[in-house]
Amino acid sequence: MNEFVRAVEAVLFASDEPLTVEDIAAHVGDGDVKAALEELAAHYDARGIELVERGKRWHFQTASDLAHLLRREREEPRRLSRAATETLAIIAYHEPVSRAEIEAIRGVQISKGTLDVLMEAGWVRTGARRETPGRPLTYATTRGFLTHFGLESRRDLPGIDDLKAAGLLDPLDDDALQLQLEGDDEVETEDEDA
Amino acid sequence: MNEFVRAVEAVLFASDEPLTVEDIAAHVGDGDVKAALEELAAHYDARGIELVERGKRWHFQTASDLAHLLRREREEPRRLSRAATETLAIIAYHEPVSRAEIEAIRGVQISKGTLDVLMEAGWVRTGARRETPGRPLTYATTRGFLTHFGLESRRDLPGIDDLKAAGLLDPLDDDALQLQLEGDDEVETEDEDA
Amino acid sequence: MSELLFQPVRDEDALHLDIDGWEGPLDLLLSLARGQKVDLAQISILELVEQYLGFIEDATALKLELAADYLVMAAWLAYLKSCLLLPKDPEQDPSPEELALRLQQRLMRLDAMREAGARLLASDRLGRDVFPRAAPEGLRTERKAVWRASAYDLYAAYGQLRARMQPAVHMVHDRRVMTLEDAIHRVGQMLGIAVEWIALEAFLPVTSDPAYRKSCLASSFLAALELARQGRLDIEQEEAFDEVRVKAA
Repeated sequence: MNEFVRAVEAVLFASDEPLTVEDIAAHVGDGDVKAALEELAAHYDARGIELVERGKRWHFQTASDLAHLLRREREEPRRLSRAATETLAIIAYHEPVSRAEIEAIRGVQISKGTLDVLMEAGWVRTGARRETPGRPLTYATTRGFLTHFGLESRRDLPGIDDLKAAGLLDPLDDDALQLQLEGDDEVETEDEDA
Repeated sequence: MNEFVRAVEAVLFASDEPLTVEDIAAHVGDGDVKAALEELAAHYDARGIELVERGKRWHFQTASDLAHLLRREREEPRRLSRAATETLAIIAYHEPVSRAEIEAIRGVQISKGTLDVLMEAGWVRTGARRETPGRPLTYATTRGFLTHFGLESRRDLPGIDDLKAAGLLDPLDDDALQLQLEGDDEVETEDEDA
Repeated sequence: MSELLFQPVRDEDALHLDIDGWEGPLDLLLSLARGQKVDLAQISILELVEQYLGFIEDATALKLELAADYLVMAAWLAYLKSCLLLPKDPEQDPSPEELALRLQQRLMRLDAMREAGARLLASDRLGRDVFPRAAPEGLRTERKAVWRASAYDLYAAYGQLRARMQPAVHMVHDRRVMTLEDAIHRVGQMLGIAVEWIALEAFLPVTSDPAYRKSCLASSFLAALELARQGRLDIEQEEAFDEVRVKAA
């Protein structure tokens, strides 16, 4: 086995967090880290351990089909409410997305704790403010989100291409935000938290 | 790859402590755990990861010959403190010189850290012990010292007359006086030179 | 937060209602649409509107307290229903069909996100289905100091040390003074002209150096005292700080 590939394998194995190609290079020195990663990923393809890329960072993890052998007693690391699950999905599929837009899709206001829970879990972060009236803050997912849910990138979100093709991820136009009768301002409360 | 061996591999990988054959069997169920362990140990024999047995417990670890990769050094330029510069100068002009002699010339004690810094920088080494009571260790400069300061040999150090001509023997400035007054608090703190 | 607030209901009435409530009118609409058991794209909006209005009616009959937005939605749907049923008005913008389509789109969007959320939660989640190495050695980055010092620093430091090591020698600068011997000689020689009382200061040499003049004055005064002791001159001073005068004895 190639010494360089061995070195990359050792560094990834020893790391307590996913590593970028640059992180790895800083430890193993000159060499084609990408090629080494590909070789390793192929080698581990059908083993009990696999090498995966999540948000441009690489780490080893156990093969998913062996979950039943390994699952810990405490099942869910975090049980998400329906509101939190939908909010997370909306942020992931629409990011960057403002709170008003999340509320428009769900048809209800977001209660205070919902975004907090997602941010505390390390899955959601605040993004740039949108350059529209009120300059609302936007929300987006984190690298931790990709790592936790096993996604190489946002392009791997289940069904995202179909949803996009169906126009279901298009930005909401003002009309959609104003579905209710003209003048029913009290329903759309997004300005309150802008 | 054998499903049973895969399972053993995953269980070992995900465990936070070394496992006995019985521990492993409790996770993976019926099968020849020992044979699986042997197969895995052979597979990982020359890789970046190795499977080792210690006191009847098995665990994966980074290949021991690659341990140096796990530690990465980042270089940080730091300016030598005044105390260290003076000590280095005394050693250069008077070598071999004992610590007591350095202190006699400087008029103040030197902290342990000062000599450590000079040795860490690779400019000073310990020399022979002096054959006087207490057999004190002596210090001398290294080849690295000559290289760093652009000297062919110690004979190239400017003499007293040269220093005088360059105005470097002028009476003490206030800083130097201050240094003398502070005298004993010759502690080489990190921040001092930051 | 918009939600249905249910008052206690009898069991037979609860059959009509989902006791868990909905997260807002859109959520309720989606549940009703799902009840049509067709693809949301094929949903009958008119039927959906009927269902919603029926639900609101039931709730009102049961004296359920409905949040305001449910009633707002009901009013809007009633309006939409009338538009859809009435003869078309080509002037109306947006058209009732367009409004219906938007409602359908909104339901599909919410439905898509609901499904996506469920799929996310069911994915192979790190720490639940797949596991990282539990006891990694960890990678360390150590800072290594690279010491900097220039040759100048080194020589300057040694120069200052040497300067410090020089034994302290106190040199007094040369100062022009008139020694006592000189003064006695000079005053003695000049006595020949002092047949009358004459100010001692007249004996002093001309100089622009005030320090030298002071030295001359002090030495000449001492010389005058010495010469007076030898009986070679007389000294007088009329009062304190007045002029000192001398005359050959």
